Amino acid sequence: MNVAMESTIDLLLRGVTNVTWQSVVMLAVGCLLIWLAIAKEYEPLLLLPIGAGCLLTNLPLSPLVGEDGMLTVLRHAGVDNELFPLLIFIGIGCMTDFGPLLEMPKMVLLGAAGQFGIFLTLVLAVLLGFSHNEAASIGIIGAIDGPTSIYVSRQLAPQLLAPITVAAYSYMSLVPIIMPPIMRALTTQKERQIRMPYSSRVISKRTRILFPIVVTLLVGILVPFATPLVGMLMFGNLMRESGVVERLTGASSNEIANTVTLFLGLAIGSTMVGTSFLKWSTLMILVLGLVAFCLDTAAGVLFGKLMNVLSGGKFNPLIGAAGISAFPMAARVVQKEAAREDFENFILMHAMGANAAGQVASTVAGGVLLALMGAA
Amino acid sequence: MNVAMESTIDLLLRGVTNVTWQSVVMLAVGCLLIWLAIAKEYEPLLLLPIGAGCLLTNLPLSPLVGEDGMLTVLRHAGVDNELFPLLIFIGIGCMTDFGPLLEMPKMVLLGAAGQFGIFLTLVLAVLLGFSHNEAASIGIIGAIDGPTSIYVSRQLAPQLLAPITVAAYSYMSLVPIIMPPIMRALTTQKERQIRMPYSSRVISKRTRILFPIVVTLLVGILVPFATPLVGMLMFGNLMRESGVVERLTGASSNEIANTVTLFLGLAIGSTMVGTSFLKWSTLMILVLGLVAFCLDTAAGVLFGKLMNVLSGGKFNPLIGAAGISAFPMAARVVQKEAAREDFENFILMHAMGANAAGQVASTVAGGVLLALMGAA
Amino acid sequence: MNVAMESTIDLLLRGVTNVTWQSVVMLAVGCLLIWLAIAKEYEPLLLLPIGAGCLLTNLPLSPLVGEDGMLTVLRHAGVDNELFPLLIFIGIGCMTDFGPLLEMPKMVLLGAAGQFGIFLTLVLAVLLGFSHNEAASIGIIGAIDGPTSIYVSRQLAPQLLAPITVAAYSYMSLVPIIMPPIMRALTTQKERQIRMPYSSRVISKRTRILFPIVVTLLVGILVPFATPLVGMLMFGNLMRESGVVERLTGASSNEIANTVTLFLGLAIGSTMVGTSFLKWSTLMILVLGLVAFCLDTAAGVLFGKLMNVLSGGKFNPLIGAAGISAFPMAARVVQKEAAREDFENFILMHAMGANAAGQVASTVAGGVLLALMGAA
Amino acid sequence: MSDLAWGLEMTVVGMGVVFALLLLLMGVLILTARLDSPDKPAADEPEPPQATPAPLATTPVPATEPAVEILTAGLTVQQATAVALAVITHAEVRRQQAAPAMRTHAPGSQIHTSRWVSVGRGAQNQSWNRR
Amino acid sequence: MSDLAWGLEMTVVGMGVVFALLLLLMGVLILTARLDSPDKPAADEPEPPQATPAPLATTPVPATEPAVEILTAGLTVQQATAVALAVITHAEVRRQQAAPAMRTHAPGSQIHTSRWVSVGRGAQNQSWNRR
Amino acid sequence: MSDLAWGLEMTVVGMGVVFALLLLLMGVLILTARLDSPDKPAADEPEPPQATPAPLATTPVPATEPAVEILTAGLTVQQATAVALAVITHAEVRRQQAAPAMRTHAPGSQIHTSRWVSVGRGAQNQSWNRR
Ligand code: NA
Ligand code: NA
Ligand code: NA
Repeated sequence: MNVAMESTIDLLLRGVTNVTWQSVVMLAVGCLLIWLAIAKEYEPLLLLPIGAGCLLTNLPLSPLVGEDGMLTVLRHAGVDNELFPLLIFIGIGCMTDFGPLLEMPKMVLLGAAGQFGIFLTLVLAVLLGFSHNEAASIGIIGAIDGPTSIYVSRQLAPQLLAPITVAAYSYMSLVPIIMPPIMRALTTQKERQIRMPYSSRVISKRTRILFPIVVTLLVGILVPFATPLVGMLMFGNLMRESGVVERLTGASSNEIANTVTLFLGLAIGSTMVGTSFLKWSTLMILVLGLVAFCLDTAAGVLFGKLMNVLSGGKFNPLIGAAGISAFPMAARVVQKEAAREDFENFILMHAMGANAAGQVASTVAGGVLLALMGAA
Repeated sequence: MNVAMESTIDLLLRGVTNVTWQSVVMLAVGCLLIWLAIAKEYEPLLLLPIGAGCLLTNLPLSPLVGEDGMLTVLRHAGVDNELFPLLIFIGIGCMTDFGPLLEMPKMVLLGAAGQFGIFLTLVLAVLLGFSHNEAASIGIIGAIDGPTSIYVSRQLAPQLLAPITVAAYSYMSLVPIIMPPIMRALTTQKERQIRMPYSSRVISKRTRILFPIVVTLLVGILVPFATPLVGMLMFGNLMRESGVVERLTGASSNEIANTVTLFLGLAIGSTMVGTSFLKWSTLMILVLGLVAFCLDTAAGVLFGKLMNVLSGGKFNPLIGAAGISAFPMAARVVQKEAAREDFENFILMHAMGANAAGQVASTVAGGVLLALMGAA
Repeated sequence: MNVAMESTIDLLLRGVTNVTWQSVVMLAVGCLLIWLAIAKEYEPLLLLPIGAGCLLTNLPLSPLVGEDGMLTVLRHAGVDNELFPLLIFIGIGCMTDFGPLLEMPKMVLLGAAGQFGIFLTLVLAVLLGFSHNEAASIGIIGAIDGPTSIYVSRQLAPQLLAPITVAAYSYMSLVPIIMPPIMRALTTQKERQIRMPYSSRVISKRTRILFPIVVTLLVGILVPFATPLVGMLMFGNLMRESGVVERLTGASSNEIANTVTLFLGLAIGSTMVGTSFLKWSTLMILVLGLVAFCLDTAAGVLFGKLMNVLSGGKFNPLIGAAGISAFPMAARVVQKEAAREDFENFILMHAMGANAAGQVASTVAGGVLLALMGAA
Repeated sequence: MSDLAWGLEMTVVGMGVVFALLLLLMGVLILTARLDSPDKPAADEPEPPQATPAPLATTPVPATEPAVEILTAGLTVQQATAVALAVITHAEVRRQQAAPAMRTHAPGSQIHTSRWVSVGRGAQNQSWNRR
Repeated sequence: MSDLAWGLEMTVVGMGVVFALLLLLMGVLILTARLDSPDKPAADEPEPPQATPAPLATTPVPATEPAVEILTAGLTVQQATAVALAVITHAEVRRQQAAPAMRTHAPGSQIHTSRWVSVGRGAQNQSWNRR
Repeated sequence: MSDLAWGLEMTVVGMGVVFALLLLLMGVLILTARLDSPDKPAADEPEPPQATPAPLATTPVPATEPAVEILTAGLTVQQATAVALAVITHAEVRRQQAAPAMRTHAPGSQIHTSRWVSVGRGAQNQSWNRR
């Protein structure tokens, strides 16, 4: 018809004409993440929103990622200032019972061993040509802890936030698949059958309350960069153990955690823009993340074997694998493997202690990494 | 006494001396909205906060709408960037069952027919002297969908946001009062008595999950302006149907929806400032909104009659009226009217399908309107 | 080793080297607040987050209070614009039953009498050398109402926000300890034994709904500065009494109140920076706050005695002490004291009326104070 | 002494204003009470709304009332409590399901709502798998 | 009359686009229905997930089904309801406890979850006071 | 090879610091354990607080304990569960009602709270319709 009409049609078709190959691939990636979340149940609470965010971001001319777009608003509100991962840490603190760790303090060391993968992956990444900051960010996937990965990589290499987050959460959900073969390869049947006595000790309420405060002070003074991560985790745990702020504990572990998880997922998804995500480096990050995970598990098991030798054969090295922080899935996998060899072997509580230690150690390692990178 | 004293008294009385006739009228309007919300139960979840926001805004010298005032903060946080209506759409998606629509795909067309009123009202508004953008904003009341109205009018004519929102929500709540006379006037008794077979079909979970994804991709690519509205509605529905993110579905349809509804109402109320609300145009908008609503209903019923003719008398035209998006009230009114003629006539499921289609069609129409206005 | 290594070690130890005596003292103060919250249960819902915020802020080089630090973000989001205390007021309104006050309107006067302490403390503070604005802020502790104190002191003397908030919440929790001795000292046994008839009157729903609207209009027009405080308190109460927005009432008094309480506590704690908190003035504020509290109680009881004289000995002067706003603890203490003298004396309902009046009067007094300071 | 003078002035003016305002409020309340009581004794409020499921506290009590006695015959108080609680909780769950946000009033509201809407919405909000 | 022309053009184009889009959607839906029904009659969905504890509404019904009859023998319908509700609510509570945010799927999910994880996590999330 | 050197340095320093910190933490934990166990065997914690109603899981068990046997005589395990659940849920509801935000501790808290406050507040938070 007239010119206005034609331009109208142009405008109506502007969506179609703005489809690029990158956007098509990213739409497929978004659908893949959604499929993983729903069909495979890989961390659906985060991968489903991330996948949806990815879809909505890569639709042509999406107003959601414009200047005042909703996803941009969410990103500014909680990702750029690291508010969301820290709020989630409060919730995790509210839901974590450090009792098994308090009963068996030596389990703390297993948590440290579970962070080896971070640094070994860092070495690999830097050899593959990533910059130092990028290498450190990739290494943090080895913490096997979503919020820590987001927090650290946001500061060191924000351009890699999307692939790192996706890798971190995907691998966290692969714990039951990836860990067992490594655990079996590195241990003998006899080692896996080692039974461990479980002398339960009543942990007083006072100790339970002192624990988060002491950890915060200790870590906060020695590694200031870890203050936010450790502080929020321990603040949540303090509220939990105090027993006097049930309303706040409930809000932190339910309303706030759920809302923030939803917003965080969408915001992370919105960083998966085709032109910056579809790079060779993304694939390498995914591979390196997997390597980091395997190295973590292996380092944990090997450290377990060391403890077995030191204790004169009384320590089941499988427990070492629980030192990574994927809490409490890692501990469960350890118990499953132990029960596979000897149905009556119950090492869950030991594994839980190591697992809780891994949670703390991950935040400490994240802080140390930030400190070291600040130095370099 | 002294000068300070006098100025003190002046200042204490400054509230009284700053009462204007506009503020008095607006206080009355606020009270009216509160009365409608409480005594008449017209959408109280939104009209009560809007009324309260209107009251608090029009009190003399109200600090709540000052630069850092709470209502201003809320408006910036969620209305100016359209965050709040989109969050509400996630919640609506979580609560909407598109099953009846998936069983009877042809009901989709009734949803389209229910949007005629938007454009006919637009014509009326432009003839009455409103600018093109304003006319389109007024027309969107015909979508009979609160969040869509807020979203669209915020972009096209923010100065009319208050009256349009009030009109949209008021008329949504008047569905059971306004629709029946129109439905009866346009149909014969025989038509209203038409029974429709309801051959229920099991919709697989896969289809239910694919539906929101397909709609998002389809609409998002063809009408980028509709991406936020459709995307959030369908994201909510995807979470619902996935069945793996109950925590997020719960948070979206409860905590987030409730909090956002409260804040949105207060913020909308704060835009009802006397000097800009008390204009001839506001009254015209209220009237035109009512016209839009009636035109929608009529168009729906007439389209239903067309489908009846095309199907050889097997389609109950009342169902056409459910094509507007006031979900699920419109479907309920349709069933009520049908049952009035023939107590055993159960067309609720068909009406629900049309109603769900109306919900989708409203967001599509909103996006098309934005696209066309971007073009013009 | 090399230079990088040394600087690395320097950086790792930078936390330790940045510990100052102020930070150590503040860490102790934080622990003290946490201890008060947990062991003594002094308003734990606020003092625990405040204490944790204080700890996390005063850890050396804490990134949480840096430019984009989480605590800074929270402070900007809700303290600097007074959003958080106002949201809490909505929740308090949702949970307050003004029924006893509506049954006995003359109790309103006791609420007024309970605000004397504000102004007497103001006089003391100004004599001790505080500036006018600071004196007024310190006086507001006498409102014995946390959110009011935060709201007013944020506007008049933001530099004193931390000590004032800590004082306000600490003393609110000390109601059962501080009030009884004063009450006993100022009344005779005979006075405390006065029984009061309680002729309950059915308050219609209409009156209950009109009450918040009328109070908002009345106070809002006469004292614009009180509009936010009174408006939000009464908006919450309107939602409660309307009975049609249960979802919003629930969200306001649960999800929103809990989340905001948590964030508010952390943000307030983050203002307790050693260098500005550890001053002579802080100690004076704590003492003056205590004085304000005592003066409030005394003024209330004395006014109660006046009413007793005026009523010819039929008014139990203990009820006067309930006119402060610490709701509903003050009313409970009054009943306890009365029952101590005469086990069957039930004056709880009268005390509740006075207590609810104290709540309203506190917000009014806060607004009047702001108005007067604006004038001076 | 200017500070003291200022302080006392503030006290007088401030408390004066506070008392004046609250006196005014008292007047309004008394007026409201007068206007309200005579023409509407209590008809306005046949059964006051209960925002919270507070009456649970009293559920054991009905077990001793004759009307309910029939139902609870053969049950201990604990059993009766369980049954009553179950029924009330069930109603609460239903009413919350039936209340889509943003859509008119909370439909399960025991005063105002038609059962029809309540059940219709509740049903609509779940999957149609009965068929 | 340019305004009228513009308005009518908007109407035609707008409704045209809306109808076109929804027709397309209808086509896709019909296609999906075709593709979906034959190869997967209903096997994909042995028991559809229920996001809300809606089936509570029907709990009295099982009391009349033979399989449950054994369990409920000697109970009134009310008692059976109470018991059923208690068990369901209990399951709901357990599953919610068992679901730490940010950690994989809601573990109590009746379709997908192993009982093992559910109980393990639930236990982990409370204090170890049994010992 | 400078990259490799940097990487290895990072690994050594990083893991060294992590291990050092956690060793320190272990030391503190062991110290705490020593200090805590002897002087306070368990008196500090007569009945540990339970943030969640987790013990529900074990409610059928008490039915076999003698003390509770009396109460549950004549009830099936399911009935006993229902009753126990009802009572616990009821207590939970009461304690939550009784806890106005911003006002001191959650008053229904089973350890610390006086019954008086709990009921008083609960009652205060609902309408006075008894009269
Ligand atoms: Na880890
Ligand atoms: Na519509
Ligand atoms: Na007060």
